[in-house]
Amino acid sequence: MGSRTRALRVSAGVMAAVVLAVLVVPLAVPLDEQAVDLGAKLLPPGAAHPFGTDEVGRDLLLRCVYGLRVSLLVGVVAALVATVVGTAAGALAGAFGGWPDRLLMRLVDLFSAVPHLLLGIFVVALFRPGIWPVVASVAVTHWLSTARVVRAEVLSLRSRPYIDAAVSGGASRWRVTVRHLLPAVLPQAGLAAVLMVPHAIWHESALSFLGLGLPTHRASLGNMVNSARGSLLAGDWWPTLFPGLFIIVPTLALAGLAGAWRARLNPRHRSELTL
Amino acid sequence: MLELRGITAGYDPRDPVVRDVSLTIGDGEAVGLLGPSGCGKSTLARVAALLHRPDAGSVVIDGEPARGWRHRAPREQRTAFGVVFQQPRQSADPRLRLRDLIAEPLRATGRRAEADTRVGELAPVVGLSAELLARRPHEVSDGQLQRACVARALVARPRWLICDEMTAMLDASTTAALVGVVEAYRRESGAGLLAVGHDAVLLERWCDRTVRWEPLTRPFTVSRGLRPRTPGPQTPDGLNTVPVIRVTQ
Amino acid sequence: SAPGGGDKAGKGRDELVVGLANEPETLSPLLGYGKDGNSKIFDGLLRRDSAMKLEPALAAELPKVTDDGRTYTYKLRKGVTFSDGKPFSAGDVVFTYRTILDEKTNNAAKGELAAIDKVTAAGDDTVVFALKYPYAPFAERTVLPIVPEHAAKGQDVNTGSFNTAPIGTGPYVLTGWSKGEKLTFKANPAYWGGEPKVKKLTMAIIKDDDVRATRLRSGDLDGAILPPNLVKGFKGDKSKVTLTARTTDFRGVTLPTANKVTGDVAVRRALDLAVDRDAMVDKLLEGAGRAGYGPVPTDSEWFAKGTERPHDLDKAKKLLDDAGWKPGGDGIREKDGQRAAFTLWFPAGDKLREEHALAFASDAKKAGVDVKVQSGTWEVIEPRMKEDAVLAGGGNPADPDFDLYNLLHSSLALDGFNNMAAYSDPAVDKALEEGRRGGDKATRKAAYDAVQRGLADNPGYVFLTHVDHLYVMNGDRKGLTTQVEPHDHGLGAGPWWNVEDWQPAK
Amino acid sequence: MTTVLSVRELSVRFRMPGGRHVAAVGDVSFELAAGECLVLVGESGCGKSVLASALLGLLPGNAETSGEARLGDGLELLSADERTLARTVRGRRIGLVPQSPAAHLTPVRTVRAQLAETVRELTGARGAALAEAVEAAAARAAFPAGHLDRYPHQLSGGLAQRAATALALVGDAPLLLADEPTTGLDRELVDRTADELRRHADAGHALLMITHDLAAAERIADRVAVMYAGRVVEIADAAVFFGAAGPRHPYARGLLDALPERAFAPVPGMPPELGALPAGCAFAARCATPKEACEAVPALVDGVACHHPHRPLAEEASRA
Amino acid sequence: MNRKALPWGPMARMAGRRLLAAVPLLAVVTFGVFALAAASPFDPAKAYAGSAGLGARRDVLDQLRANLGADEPFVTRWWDWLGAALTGDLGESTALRQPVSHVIGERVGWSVLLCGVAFVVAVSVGTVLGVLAARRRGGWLDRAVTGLAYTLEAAPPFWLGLLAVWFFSVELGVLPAGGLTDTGADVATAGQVASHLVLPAAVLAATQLPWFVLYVRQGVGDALAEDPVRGARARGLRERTVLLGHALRSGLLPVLTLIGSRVPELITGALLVETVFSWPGIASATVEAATKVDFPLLAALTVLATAAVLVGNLLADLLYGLVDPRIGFDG
Ligand SMILES: Nc1ncnc2c1ncn2[C@@H]1O[C@H](COP(=O)(O)OP(=O)(O)OP(=O)(O)O)[C@@H](O)[C@H]1O
Ligand SMILES: Nc1ncnc2c1ncn2[C@@H]1O[C@H](COP(=O)(O)OP(=O)(O)OP(=O)(O)O)[C@@H](O)[C@H]1O
Ligand SMILES: [Mg+2]
Ligand SMILES: [Mg+2]
Repeated sequence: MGSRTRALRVSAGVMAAVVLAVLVVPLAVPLDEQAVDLGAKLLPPGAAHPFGTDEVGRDLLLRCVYGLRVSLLVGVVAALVATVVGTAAGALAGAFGGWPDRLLMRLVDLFSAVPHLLLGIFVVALFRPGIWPVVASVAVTHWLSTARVVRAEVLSLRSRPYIDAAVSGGASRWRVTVRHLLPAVLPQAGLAAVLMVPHAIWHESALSFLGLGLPTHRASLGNMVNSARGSLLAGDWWPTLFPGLFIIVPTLALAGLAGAWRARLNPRHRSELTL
Repeated sequence: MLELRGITAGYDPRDPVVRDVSLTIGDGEAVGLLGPSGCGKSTLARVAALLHRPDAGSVVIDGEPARGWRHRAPREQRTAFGVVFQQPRQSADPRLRLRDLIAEPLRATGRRAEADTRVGELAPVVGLSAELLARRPHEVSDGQLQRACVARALVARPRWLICDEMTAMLDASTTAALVGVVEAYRRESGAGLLAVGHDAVLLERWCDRTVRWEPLTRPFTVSRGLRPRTPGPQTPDGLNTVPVIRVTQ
Repeated sequence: SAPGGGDKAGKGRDELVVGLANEPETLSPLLGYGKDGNSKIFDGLLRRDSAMKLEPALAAELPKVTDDGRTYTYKLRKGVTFSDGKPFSAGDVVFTYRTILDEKTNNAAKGELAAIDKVTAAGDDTVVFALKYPYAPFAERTVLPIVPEHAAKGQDVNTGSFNTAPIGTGPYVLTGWSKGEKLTFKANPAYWGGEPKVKKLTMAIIKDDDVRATRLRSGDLDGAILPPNLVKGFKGDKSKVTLTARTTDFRGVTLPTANKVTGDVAVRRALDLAVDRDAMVDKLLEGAGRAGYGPVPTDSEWFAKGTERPHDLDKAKKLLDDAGWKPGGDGIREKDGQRAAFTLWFPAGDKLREEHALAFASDAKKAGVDVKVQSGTWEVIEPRMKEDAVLAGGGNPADPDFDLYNLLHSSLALDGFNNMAAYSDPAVDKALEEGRRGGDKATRKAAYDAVQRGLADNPGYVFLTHVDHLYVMNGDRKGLTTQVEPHDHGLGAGPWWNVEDWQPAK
Repeated sequence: MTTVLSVRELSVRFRMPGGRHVAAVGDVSFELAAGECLVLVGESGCGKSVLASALLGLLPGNAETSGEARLGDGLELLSADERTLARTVRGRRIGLVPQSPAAHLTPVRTVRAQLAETVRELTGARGAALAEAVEAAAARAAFPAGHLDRYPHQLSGGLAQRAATALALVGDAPLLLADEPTTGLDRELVDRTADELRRHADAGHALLMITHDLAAAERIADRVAVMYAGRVVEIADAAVFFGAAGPRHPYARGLLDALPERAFAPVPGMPPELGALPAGCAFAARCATPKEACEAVPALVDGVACHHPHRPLAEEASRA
Repeated sequence: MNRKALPWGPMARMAGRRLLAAVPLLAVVTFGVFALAAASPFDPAKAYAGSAGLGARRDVLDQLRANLGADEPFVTRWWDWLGAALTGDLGESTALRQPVSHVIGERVGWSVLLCGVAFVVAVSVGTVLGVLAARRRGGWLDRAVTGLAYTLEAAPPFWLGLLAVWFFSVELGVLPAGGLTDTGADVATAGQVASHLVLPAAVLAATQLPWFVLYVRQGVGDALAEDPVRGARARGLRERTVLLGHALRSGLLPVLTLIGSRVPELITGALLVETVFSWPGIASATVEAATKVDFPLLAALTVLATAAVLVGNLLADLLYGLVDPRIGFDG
C-alpha cells in the first residue's frame, strides 16, 4: 500500500508547513498585511508580489498567510468544539436512552430549529465583532449533525452482544460508553470534524458578508475569496486562486491525516496497513 | 444457591420464549442444560446472568433476589457471574486486543492493579501465547477467540459461571483443556456452573447434573416445566412428550 | 427563444429589462416610496427634467410662492385619470400629504415635510400648502407621488393592500411583483403624457453585483447598474455601452468633535490635505467620479469655487508639527501624551466604503496619524459615532440645503445619521439658516458659499470623492441620457429615468 | 472419479506489524474428487478456516499466498482475479458455510431477504417460484420457515447456523466448503445436517468439511485430513481413522483420545506459535517420544507426516 | 413474497410522542427567537425605516417605534403573537410590509420546491458517488470524489452560484441565470420554472453533497471490511448486490441521520442560493427578517423551520428503526 503511505506523508508534510507558516511568518516578516498601496492595485503574480496584489494593492501572499491563521483558528476551534460537544451529546443520548436521550434530542431539535445563519447572526450580534463570537456562533450551530450521527450509531451498537459482555463484566454505563461505544463512533465524529473545518471557514465569511463576522478587510481566507469574485469576473484570477488554494490544500491535507487516523481506528483496515 | 424461579422471558411479551421455568443450582454445583436448538437456552442463560429482564419470575442469588437487570443490577450481583457467550465473534469488542479483552472486567470494576498478573496467569492456562494476546479478534481463529472469552469470564473470579456452548467451536483437545481450566477454577473457588450445550456426552462427563429441556405434553399447566417455544423441526408437531428433568450422577 | 439566449432581453424594441440592486420595501408613496420623484407608477405635482430643473407634472405649472415664501399654491393639471380610470383631483393631493404627516403613518421620511403647516384644497384644481416657516427648497419636495384617495382610503395605511398593488397616474402600471425576483410594469395607455412606446418594463432585483453583471452578460438583462470594477469587464464588449451618471453621491470621513484627536482643527485640516483624492478616483473608482471637498460636487452650480484643497502631504505634516503633534517612535504623532490615533468604521459589506476607508487610513498614516479601520453593522457603529470616525455617504442633488443642513447644523448633532460628526460652528449654522430661509438664488448661493468656506477652514468631515453611478446597457439604444443622481437611487434612476419618452428606433 | 479440487503446496502467510509473519497454512496438498467428502480436523488455530478462505479468495489484505489450487476445469483459484472469483466461482462453483454464521449475515436484513437474494442471483428464480425456492432452501437446512422473517440478531446460535447452511446450499456448487456446519445444533439436527451434506456429496458434489465434531465426521467422511500448525499431518480413509486401527500420527491419536467419551484429556502442551514455528517437526515439543529425526520437518509420506508414525499392532508385530 | 408488515404501531407511537413534544418546543423556540431578537442591537424602527430612516430624526423614529409596538417588552409581544397565531392571525411583516400569511403563502412553495429537489439530488448523487468511492478506497475515483467533496464543502454557496451562472449561462448559454421565470415573462409556466430551477437546485445540492458522499463512503467502506460482506461475497452475489444490498444497507444509518440533521444546513444554503439566484422563496427573507427585527415574520419562519427540522428528524428516526432493526422506535 505504498500510495497510501505516500499520501499520508504528503498530508503530514503539508500540515507541518501550514502550521509553521501560520506560527512563524507573522513573527518573522514585519510587514503590514493591511498596508494599502493604491498604486500597486491588482498586480499579477511577480517577483515583488509572488501571489500578486488585490484590489487595493495589498500583498496577497502576506494576506493569505495571515488569513490562513485566522481561518484555521476559526475553523479548527469551531470544528473541535462542535465535534466534542456533538459527540458527547450523541453518545450520552444513545448510550443512556430514556429521558436523557429524549431531553438531549429535543435540545438538538431546538437548536436545529432556528436556522443556522439566523442563530449565528444573533450570537454574533450580541457581542462585539471579532473572532470568538464567530467561533461560538459556528460551534453553537454545528454540533447538531454530529450529535445525531453519533447517537444513531450508538443506538445500533448498544445492542451488540459484546456490550452484554461488558455489562456482565461489571462495566458502568459510563465505561461502556467510553470504552466500547465511543471508539466505534469516532470515525464518524472525526469525519464530521474534518468537514466542519472548511465549512466553518466559509460560514465565517458568510457572517462577515452580512456584516456580522470579522471585519471584511481583515484577512481571512473566506473573506478574501469572497471579495475577489468581482476581480475574477474581470479576468483577474489570482485574488481568487491563491486564497482558494489556501483553504482547500490544508483541508485536503487534514482530510488525508484524518483518513489515515480513521483507518487506524478501524481494526481491520489497520491490520492491512503497513506503516 | 442460584435460583431461577418461574422465569417467563422472551422478546415479545405476548409470545415469550421461555415460559415459567424454574431451575436451581446449588453452591459449587455444576449443572448442564441440554435442549434442542432454538428452545431458549441462551435466553435463559442471559436471564440467569442478569442480562435479560424476564417478563415474570425472579432470580435469587445466594438468597438475595436480583434487584435489577443489566446496568440496573448492582455491580456485585452482576459481577458474580462469569459468562461465556455462545458466539465469540459477536461477544468480543473488535477494537480490543485479546489482552485488553480479557482484562476488561477487572479494569471496569476498578481492579486495574490485578489486571496484568491475572491475565498473565490465565493466558497460558487457556492456551494463549503472548503473541496472540497482542492481536485483535479478527486476527485470530474462532477457537482462539473463544479461549480469550473463557479467560475473560474467569478473570474477575466470579462465584457463578455461565457457559453457553462454550466448547461448540473447539476441537476435542482444546475442549478437554478448557473444561479442565473451568474445573480447576471451580475446585479452587467453589464456584457454581451452568453449562449450556448440545453434547450430552460432554455435559454428563463434565457436570454433576444434567437438565434436559424437552417438549411438554400439556403446554400451560405444568408450572415447573421447560418448554420450547418452537417445536424443533425434529419434533413432529403434536408428538409431545413429558417434561424431563433428568439428573445424572 | 432559447433560455439565456443573448437575444432574449432585447428582443422587442418595446420591452426593457433592467437589473437593480435594491428592491423597494413598499410601493406606497404614503410610506415613502418614490419620495424623490420619478416613481414610474405615480406622478408628483412637479418633476425634474434632465438638468434637474423642476417642471410641472400633475401641477399645471410651477407653484406660486407668496407670503414671504410661506405659502405655495399649485394649480392642477386637468383631465388626468388614475390607472383605474377614476379622475385625479385636489382631494387626492391633500389626502396624500395629510396621510403622510399623520402620526399613525409609518413613514420615516416624513421629517422632510416638516415645514408643512397645512395642506388645503381650494376647489378641485388648486392645492395650497401653508408652511410653518419660510423654506426655500420646499418645491423640491413636491415631486412626491400622489395617491388616489378612493383607492388608498379605508384601509390600514401601513399594511393595506395598496402597498403592494398600487394605483397611480404614472406612465406605467404595475402588473406583477414577485418579491426578491422582479417587478413588472406595462405602459399606461391612458397616461396623460401620452402612452409610452416602451410597452413593457421589467425590473429584476439582483442584489449581488457580480451576479447582476453575469446576468447582464448572459443577455438576461438590457441594462444594469454596476460598480466600477465590474464595468471594466464590459469595456471590450462592442454590444454594450457604459453610461456614467453624474451624482451628488459623496463619500467622506466624519471627524467626531468629541474625539481628542479628530476634534483638533489642526488634525482635521492636516487630514484634509493628506488624503490623495485623485488617486482614489483613479484607482478605487476607475476614474468614474470626482474628488470631493464637500457635499456639493465641484461641477455643481452651488459649489464654492476656490474651496478645493489639493493633496499636499508636506503642508499637512507642517500643520501638525506646528500644532504640537510630534512624531513618536513608531512614526505616529503625539501631543501631550495623546497619540494621534482613532478608529474609522465602515458598514460591513460595502466594498466601496471599505476601500475608501483603507485608502484614507493609508494616507493618514503617511502624515503620522494612525487610523484603525473597523467594520460593523449600523447598529454597532451608531453608538460609537460620538467618539469614532465613520465612513459616511450621502447626497441629494435637488437642493444644497438637503445635505448641508443635515450634515452640518449643530442642532442635529448626533441626531440619527444626520450630523454624525457633531459638527458645530456658529458661523456655519447661521449661514445654513440663511440659506434655507430663502430669497433669490444669489443670496442663497452666497450663504452656501459661506458654509463651504467654513467647512474648508474647519473640516469636520474629510470629504473624499463623489461617486459616479455606472450603467451598462445594450448598445442598440441610442441617445440615452442620465440625470444627476442622488446617493439613494430608486427604480427611476439610471438611463431609463425617462423611459416613457423613448422613441422606437426606425 | 473426476477431481474437483486439487491443492498443491498451498501456503498462506499473514504480514504482521513489525515485519513479522504468521504462517497460517503451510504446504498443504490434497485432492478432492466428485462425490467425496473430506473432513478436515485439527486443533483450534491450526489454519483450517484460513485454508477455506484462501480457496475462495476471501483472505484479508495482509495475507500472502503461494502454491496452487485448481478446480476440476483447470481454473487456478489463488491467481484468479476478483472478477472471475466473484462472477463464476463463489456460490456457483464453490459454496461456503462460514464459521461464525451469525457474524456473516448482514444484520439489517431478514433471513428471507438474504436467502431470496441469493436464490435469485444464483438460480434466476423470480416471483412465486422464488418464494417457493426460498422455503425449499430453508427446509433443506432445517431452518424453520416461521423464522424466515427474522433479523440475524433475533436468531439463536443454531438457527443462524442453519441459515448459513441454507445459504451455502442454494447454488448447488460442485464443491462445498463447510466450516463447522454443526455448531450450536443439537444431536438430532447435527445428524440431519450431516445426512443432508452426505446426500449432497452423494449427488456428485465434493465436500470439504471442517469440523470438531468427530461423531459427525465419522458419520459422513470418506477421508479425514488432520492439520497441525498449518500443515496436513495425516490424511487417511475414514474407516481406518475411526476404525479399530485408528490414526497414525501421534497428534491425531491424542485428538481422538481427548474426546469426552474417551480419556477426556487434552494433548499436553500448547500449539506452537505460527509466527515462530520451530525448525523441525512442529509437534515434537508435545510428542511423547520425540527422536533426533524430529529436528527435520517430516514429509507427508504414505498419508502421514511423522518420523515415527504409530503402526497398528499387527504390523508392529510382523516387523519385529 | 410475503414481506414483513411494517411496525406501524410503534412508529405511530413515536410520531405521536414527537407531536406532543413539538408543542412546548415550538413555544420555546419562538420565545427564544423573540428574546434573541430583542437582545440583539438591531432597532426595529430604524430597520423599518430603511434607507429613508438614515436621515430621519429622533422624534420621527420614536413615533415609528410606538406605531410598530416595538417599544413593548418582548414577552408581551411574544404573548400577543402567540395568542393571535393560535387564532390563525400571523400578523404583519414589517420587513416586507405584507401580512405574514401572505408572505408565506406566496413564497414557501418555491422554497420547498427548491430545497426538495436539491435535497433529493444531493442524497441520491451523494449516495452513488459515495458508494463508487468506497468501492476502491485510495483509487483514483476515490481520490477525485473525496477531493471534490472537500472542495465543495470549502466553497460557499454564493460563490458556487456565481461560478455556475458564469459557466452555464454566460459561457455555454444553456441555462437561465436567475429568477423564477424568464425575466421578461409574466406568467410562470412549468417549463420555465423547471429550466430556471436547474442551476439553483444544482448549486444547493452541490453544497449539501459532501456530507452525503463522505458519510456513504465511510459507512460503505467500513462495512466492506466486515464479516457480513465477506459472507455475501462468499455466497456468490454480484458486486453490485454486495455494494448496495449489504455494504450500503449496513452503512446507511449515518446517511439517514443526515437526512434529518442536514435540514438546517439546507435552509442556510437555500437562504444564500435564493439571494444569488433571485429565487422568490422564503429563505431569503430570513436574514432580512432577522436584521430588521421583524418579529411576526421571524416567528413564522422559525415555526416553519422548526416544523421542517422536526419532520426531518422524525423521518430519520422512523427510518432508523426500519433500516436497522436493532434500534427500534423509542426516543
Ligand atoms: N433478540 C431476539 N429477538 C427476537 N427473538 C429472539 C431474539 N434472540 C433469540 N430469539 C429467538 O428466541 C428463541 C430462543 O433463542 P435462544 O437463543 O435462547 O435459543 P437457544 O436455545 O440458545 O438455541 P441454540 O441452541 O440454537 O443456541 C429462538 O427462536 C430465537 O429465534
Ligand atoms: N488476519 C489474521 N492475521 C494474522 N493471523 C491470523 C489472521 N487470521 C487468522 N490468523 C491466524 O491464523 C491461524 C489459523 O487460523 P484459522 O482461523 O484458520 O484457524 P482454525 O483452524 O479455523 O481454528 P478454529 O478451529 O479455532 O476455527 C491462527 O493461528 C490465527 O491466529
Ligand atoms: Mg443458544
Ligand atoms: Mg476456524
